[in-house]
Amino acid sequence: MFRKISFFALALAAFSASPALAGEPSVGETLINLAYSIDTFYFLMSGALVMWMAAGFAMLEAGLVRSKNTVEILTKNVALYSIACIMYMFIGYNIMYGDGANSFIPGLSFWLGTDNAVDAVLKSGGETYYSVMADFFFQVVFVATAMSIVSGAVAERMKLWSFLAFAVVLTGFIYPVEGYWKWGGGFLDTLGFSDFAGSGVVHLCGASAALAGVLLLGARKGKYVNGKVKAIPGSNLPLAALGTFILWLGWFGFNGGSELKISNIEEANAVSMIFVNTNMAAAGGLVAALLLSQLWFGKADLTMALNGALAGLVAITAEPLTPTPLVATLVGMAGGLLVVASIIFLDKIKIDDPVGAISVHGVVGIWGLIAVAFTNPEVSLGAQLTGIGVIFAWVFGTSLIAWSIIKAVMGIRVSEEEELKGVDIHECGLEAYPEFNGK
Amino acid sequence: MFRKISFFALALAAFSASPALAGEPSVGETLINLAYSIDTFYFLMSGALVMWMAAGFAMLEAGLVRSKNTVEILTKNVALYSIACIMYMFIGYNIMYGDGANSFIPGLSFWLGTDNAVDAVLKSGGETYYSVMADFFFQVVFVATAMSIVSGAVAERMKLWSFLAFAVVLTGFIYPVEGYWKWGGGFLDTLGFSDFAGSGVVHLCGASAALAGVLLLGARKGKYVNGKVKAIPGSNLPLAALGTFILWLGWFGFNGGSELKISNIEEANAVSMIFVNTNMAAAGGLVAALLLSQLWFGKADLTMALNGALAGLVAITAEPLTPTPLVATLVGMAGGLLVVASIIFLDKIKIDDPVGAISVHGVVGIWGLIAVAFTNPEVSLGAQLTGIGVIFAWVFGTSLIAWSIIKAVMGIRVSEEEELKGVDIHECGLEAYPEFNGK
Amino acid sequence: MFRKISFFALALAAFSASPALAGEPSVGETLINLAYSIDTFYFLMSGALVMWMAAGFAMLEAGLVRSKNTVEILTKNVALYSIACIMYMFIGYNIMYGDGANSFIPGLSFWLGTDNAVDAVLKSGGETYYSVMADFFFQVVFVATAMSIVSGAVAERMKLWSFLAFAVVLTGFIYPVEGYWKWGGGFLDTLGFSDFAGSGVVHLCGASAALAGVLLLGARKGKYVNGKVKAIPGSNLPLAALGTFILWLGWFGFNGGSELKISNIEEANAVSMIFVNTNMAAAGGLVAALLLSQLWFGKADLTMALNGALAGLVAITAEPLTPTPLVATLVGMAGGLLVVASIIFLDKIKIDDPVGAISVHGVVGIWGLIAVAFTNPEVSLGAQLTGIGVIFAWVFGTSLIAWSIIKAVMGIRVSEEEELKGVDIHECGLEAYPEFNGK
Amino acid sequence: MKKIEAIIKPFKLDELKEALNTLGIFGMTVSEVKGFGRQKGHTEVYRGAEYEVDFIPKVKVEIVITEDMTDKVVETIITTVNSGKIGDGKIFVLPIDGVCRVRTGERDKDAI
Amino acid sequence: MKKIEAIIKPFKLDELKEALNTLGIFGMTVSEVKGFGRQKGHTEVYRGAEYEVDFIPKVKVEIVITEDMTDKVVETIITTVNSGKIGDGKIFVLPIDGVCRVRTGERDKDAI
Amino acid sequence: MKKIEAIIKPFKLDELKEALNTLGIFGMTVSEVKGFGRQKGHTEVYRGAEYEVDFIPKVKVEIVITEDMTDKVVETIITTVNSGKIGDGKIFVLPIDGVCRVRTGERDKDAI
Ligand SMILES: Nc1ncnc2c1ncn2[C@@H]1O[C@H](COP(=O)(O)OP(=O)(O)O)[C@@H](O)[C@H]1O
Ligand SMILES: Nc1ncnc2c1ncn2[C@@H]1O[C@H](COP(=O)(O)OP(=O)(O)O)[C@@H](O)[C@H]1O
Ligand SMILES: Nc1ncnc2c1ncn2[C@@H]1O[C@H](COP(=O)(O)OP(=O)(O)O)[C@@H](O)[C@H]1O
Repeated sequence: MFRKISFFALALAAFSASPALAGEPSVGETLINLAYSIDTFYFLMSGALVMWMAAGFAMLEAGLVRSKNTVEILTKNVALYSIACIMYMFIGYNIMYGDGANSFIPGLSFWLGTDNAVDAVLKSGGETYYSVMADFFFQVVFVATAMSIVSGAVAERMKLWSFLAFAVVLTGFIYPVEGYWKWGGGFLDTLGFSDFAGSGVVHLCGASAALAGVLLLGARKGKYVNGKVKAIPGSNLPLAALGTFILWLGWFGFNGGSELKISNIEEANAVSMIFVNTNMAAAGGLVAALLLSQLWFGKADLTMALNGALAGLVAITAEPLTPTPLVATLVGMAGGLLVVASIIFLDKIKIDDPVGAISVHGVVGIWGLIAVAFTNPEVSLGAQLTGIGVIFAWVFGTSLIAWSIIKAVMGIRVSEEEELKGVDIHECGLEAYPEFNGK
Repeated sequence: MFRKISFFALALAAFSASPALAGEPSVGETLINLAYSIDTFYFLMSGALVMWMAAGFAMLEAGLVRSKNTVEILTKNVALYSIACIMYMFIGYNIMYGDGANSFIPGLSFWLGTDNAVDAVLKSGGETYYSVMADFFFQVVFVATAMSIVSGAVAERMKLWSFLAFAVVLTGFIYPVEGYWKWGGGFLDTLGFSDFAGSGVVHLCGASAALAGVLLLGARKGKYVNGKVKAIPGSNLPLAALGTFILWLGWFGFNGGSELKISNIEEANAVSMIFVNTNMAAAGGLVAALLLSQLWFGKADLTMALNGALAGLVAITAEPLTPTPLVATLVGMAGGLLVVASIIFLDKIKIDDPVGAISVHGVVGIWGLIAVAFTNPEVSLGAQLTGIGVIFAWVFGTSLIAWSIIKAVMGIRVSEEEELKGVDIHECGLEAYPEFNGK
Repeated sequence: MFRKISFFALALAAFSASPALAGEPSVGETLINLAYSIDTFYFLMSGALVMWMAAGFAMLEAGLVRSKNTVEILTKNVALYSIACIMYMFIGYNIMYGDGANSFIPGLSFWLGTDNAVDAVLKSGGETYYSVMADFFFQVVFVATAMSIVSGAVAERMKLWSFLAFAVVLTGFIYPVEGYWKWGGGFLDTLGFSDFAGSGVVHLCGASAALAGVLLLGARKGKYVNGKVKAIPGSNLPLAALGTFILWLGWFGFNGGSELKISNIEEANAVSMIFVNTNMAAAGGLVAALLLSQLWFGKADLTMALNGALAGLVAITAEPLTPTPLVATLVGMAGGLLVVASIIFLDKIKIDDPVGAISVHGVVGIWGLIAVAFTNPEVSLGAQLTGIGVIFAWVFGTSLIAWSIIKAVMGIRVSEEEELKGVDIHECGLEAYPEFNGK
Repeated sequence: MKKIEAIIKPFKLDELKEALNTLGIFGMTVSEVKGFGRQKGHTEVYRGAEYEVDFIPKVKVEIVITEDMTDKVVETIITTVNSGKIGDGKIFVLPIDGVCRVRTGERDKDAI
Repeated sequence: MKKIEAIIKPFKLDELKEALNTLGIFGMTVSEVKGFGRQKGHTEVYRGAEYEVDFIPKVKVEIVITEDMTDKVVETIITTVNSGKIGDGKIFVLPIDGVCRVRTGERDKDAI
Repeated sequence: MKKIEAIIKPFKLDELKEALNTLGIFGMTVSEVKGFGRQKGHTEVYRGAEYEVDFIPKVKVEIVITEDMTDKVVETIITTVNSGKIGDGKIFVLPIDGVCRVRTGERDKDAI
């Protein structure tokens, strides 16, 4: 087919095993070409799966809020993903992975550079083993994940544009800086803090920013009425279940891709182990949370089970490689129990988190990071606690400042009447289900 | 980026083509490394697609039940998947693929072993060509699929925890044993029974267990009223359509991954043929079922069309490689016609299957297995019929016993009043759509 | 495991690096085997992602129509996909990629041929570098995409079977012919018209066919009442958002797979760049459309934002490789602004397109093709305009004829009363949400 | 003429409809309501927080009839929807000044 | 004062609303109901099993007015929603003892 | 006996329910309605086209009581749901000829 042929020139220039053609690369070079393409392809597929998690957060949150606030939460989710991509391309990626001034202060530059030159890759003998653009794609979906965590916690009462303003700050500055400290090779990495795929860098980060927002924002009207905690049931549980399945699937890319290489036997085995452990931890978390809610509340609360699965995923994210599948299941189960207790506790202290994001990603994220000290002999508890402290302090602090400024400038909470009527009509001019009688 | 560099040690130990470095593997070893990583990656991606099918079943079933029973069916779906993962890791995988006592009696051992050692793989000269963990991941999502089939058939009336108790038995014992007989190298395999990706081992298995459950459980209240079959419309058809699309997508992993290898020209062609045939069979099944329902009922029944697509997929699963795309389309079409007739027939004999699971996976699964005898010259009809008989007898028999014990111990059916009010409130304490007036 | 062993024979025949075995291929041949398998696998994964777009269109459209017309639009979507697969296998693929009579008149043959023989591939020295069946799979989902575009524009008023009749014509004839002109190596390709992944061949094609249909069909009852444009809100916005996310994900396969090769450094870098640019364009389009609707209408219209993301994707599809990520973002933003304006404009001239398909895929498709002249130095504006003209003229013209014949034979519009009651009950005998009070 | 308003349990609707048909009554208007009375709702737990499902789904059936039919209709309703269980419902009889069939403009008796 | 209850076809609501406005009537309460009468429902097939869609979606419009307006309002309703087709609907006129505007506590005439 | 129909703002329902309980009234029937009155709806834009959200969601509470309770109940409703804002709602008092409890067949006063 013509379409194919039109690529031959290109194709052959770089790779040919047929002696019939001139200027062909050596076998060694060809091997590097193949390995490079395998690792890059694996990276792109992983990134696509993580991008899919954005849909998961959107569905989960849309299912757990009331119908009158559904359109607005969807708008926040699609918009924050887009903003994250733009800000991270504009400046975030360079802050996180550029040459920093020192191990605390990252460097500053703009836009993306060029990809690896073929010669450079060949010269490196395979040390440079995947595309820079593929790496950017994989990294950018991580920052979007961190920001997605925030939207759920502040749902049903925060102004749309104030939220998006914060998204600009978190994805362009707050996240990249702490990311630099760990994955960019900064001081957190030097002191041995271990966070394989981001229980801390991504999930605890998102939860800390969310907590700061919730504290400034206050609870939804009618959530805590003269000392009693009132239930505000989610409006569409199939969406919540769908969202959880999407996140579960996407997580294989999130953790599996974080191995960063698959093109040899050890790496292929490692990625496989990560897939298995990620899956087992989620399964363990779901079962544990479901059983606990049955025993505790007398009913099998689906929303708790879903949070349990996510808790298992967050818990294993800090170290999905070293544990055996059995241990991974237990780590997930602990996460599942913890998340239920945490959700109840946060309600007790009147921290209103409609979807349980702070519990799932924050509390369980911390658990996951601590667990590493037990599942990975090379990691010290001290280093883990330091990392947790640093990430929380940085993200919570800067977020508090950012939220406060936004609050002062444009306000962060909708008016009481708008909250009563639902933010959808007020912010977006639409209803999610205009034909059905909502309460 | 630091993150990358930190992996060099690992990376180079196993693979390097640059003469500048010491202890590098030979070209032959490197080729084995690459092939191993390709096959493992292909396996992991296929497994991820099959895992996604769990979401498909959940959405399909949530869409076809009444809203008052939606939360409970979602809970069953997320929980059965998790239980399947845990039980299969605990014991199922070893029963199915461990060293059996003989071709009838499988072996017994617990947890998962270690993955292939690099040396062993290299020594095998590529005979051991993918990660054991990747294989486990691919296998575990299959048992979840079998169990997902059951949930739909017993929907709207079976107790949540009784169902989950059965899930433990099926995924930990019933399925692994018959799996051993065929894919574990047992007697069904020896006598030439052919079932490429599991029309029998997975789908007929799930349907047989479902049938046993439905017979003990009885029909939903109001389904068969003094001789007349009453329609009980599904509450959310977009979810049903979404579920079908998810299953369709996931099936590429289900059948495509079952080729087990892609790292050479023949295998790559084989996997491609499987993708095409899988897609064509689904398309054929959908069109056939849609046309039939238009001609038969005078209306284009979407739910029948969706069942038709699934029927096409189940039908081709027994042999997606040898037929031409045209033949695959016809095999799927036959499945599509068969499923409509079967659904009507089962209603006539008062077997109440809210989602048509027994027809789609059982009746059409049998058709798929028989069709192999015609599309694959090497396969005999006799062997196929034997396999069908053995699988059905084993699964139906053991399931009947398991269901009966559960019924005696904890009961399997909710009370009439609970069924009337809907199982959601009673079992889960939630409503799927609390804000909308359900009937 | 037995299952694996059973494939060894096959496996080794084609590929082995272990000297212990006889008849083994040379290193060069093995390299070709590996590259072939990588490119084929990449192709299959891309195709699977594009197949997933069919679900995206279904959800998007189901979310944007009224509940009384939801089942029918779902039926159209699942059926058109199936018909596209069958027609394209039957005749379309051969028309598009077979040996044509000349650069205008394609050849005619039926069904699919056989796949590449191993020897042929080895002889070609890697020039034949992926499976023909994988190529068919990748191509067939493209034609389904083109047809999916049509269903949205004619929603809520076109007869089901008339629509499906048109699907037969478009997927079996209209699309393959213009596809031949460009990707089949016909005159459009010769004169330098550049359309990387199908802003024109796929998207403009679908939009042109849709426009022809809408003109013959007329607007929905109550859309334009004595000069005023009335809003007809979509019934389920979470579905619309989900659909957009699905399309966004699928587009990585749509554009990324269109590079057609990934097995060397350049190609791997190219595919990575395409992933990044595709993602950035969508993000840019969404943000631009969201801001514009906020400024223009005073509300953040989610549906406009979703259309904006799709517009960004369509715009970059014509050339996702040469622009920098920054430029890709800008191309997407322009698409996002354009689509909002176009939707308003089409309403002004009373062209009723319930989901904005003509604006997203047609108007923005044209913009994308023109943009190539600016982002890719080798492409001339003249060639692009010619291509746009030819594709539009051909597809619009032939579609107008096809629609007219169908209209004469079986009619294309439901009766006024059916439209009032909703087409679901009349065409499919079902309601999408039977338990909820629809208006 | 009278208007009968009956608040009944949803799943009794079909039976009632048939019973009324046999009485020769073919017209009625039905709407979904939520009831509150002796039959109290129940408390459920959502994510650990209690909430009362205190309004019970009921169906309200409105039937306009001629005076003379009143007792027959009330009796029929009682016998068909009575299950002896709490929450069976209530019947209200309201006076009506006039009825009119839109299609024909017929009034009162002829319009029913 | 009277209360007019009109059962009409849903898509006629906007027209009726405008017609009443021109009459100087700006207050009304609307609810979705399901109707049953001469206009029978139809039988559909779902997965091969027949089911009756015998309740037809209607809209119930409640308007409280002063006695003197009654005829005018009834006339207006008839003329606007009448399509001569079966199922056009019914109008019921009910007596009202009192009306009260919550906001102001105004009673009867002033409250309408 | 009287039937009180109160059209109120949805979020006032719980308060009203409790207030009535304290009055010793435990039975009521509630339905979702859309209101139209002084409190006008608003215009929104969907995909650039304007549409009026002119029916405002309200809740209709129906309470059947004995004559003597009428004023007390009306007062209670006013005091609890009155916010002084437009759209607070209306109260209608209708005469009732008879009440019957389905479960027991009890009539009138005993049936309430
Ligand atoms: N005083 C009342 N006013 C209006 N509706 C009432 C009243 N009392 C009961 N109802 C309606 O009748 C339904 C059944 O009444 P309930 O007291 O629960 O059962 P029972 O009539 O068997 O004692 C309630 O759910 C409510 O909808
Ligand atoms: N006796 C009745 N009581 C209450 N509602 C009625 C009665 N008769 C008719 N209706 C309502 O009026 C609607 C129209 O009546 P129908 O008999 O179908 O048409 P028509 O009035 O044109 O003969 C019905 O759907 C039902 O909602
Ligand atoms: N004449 C009427 N008939 C029936 N319902 C009415 C009438 N007037 C008002 N209503 C109902 O009362 C609600 C409140 O009335 P409205 O005029 O908006 O506020 P207010 O009573 O404070 O002036 C309306 O939404 C409507 O449901």
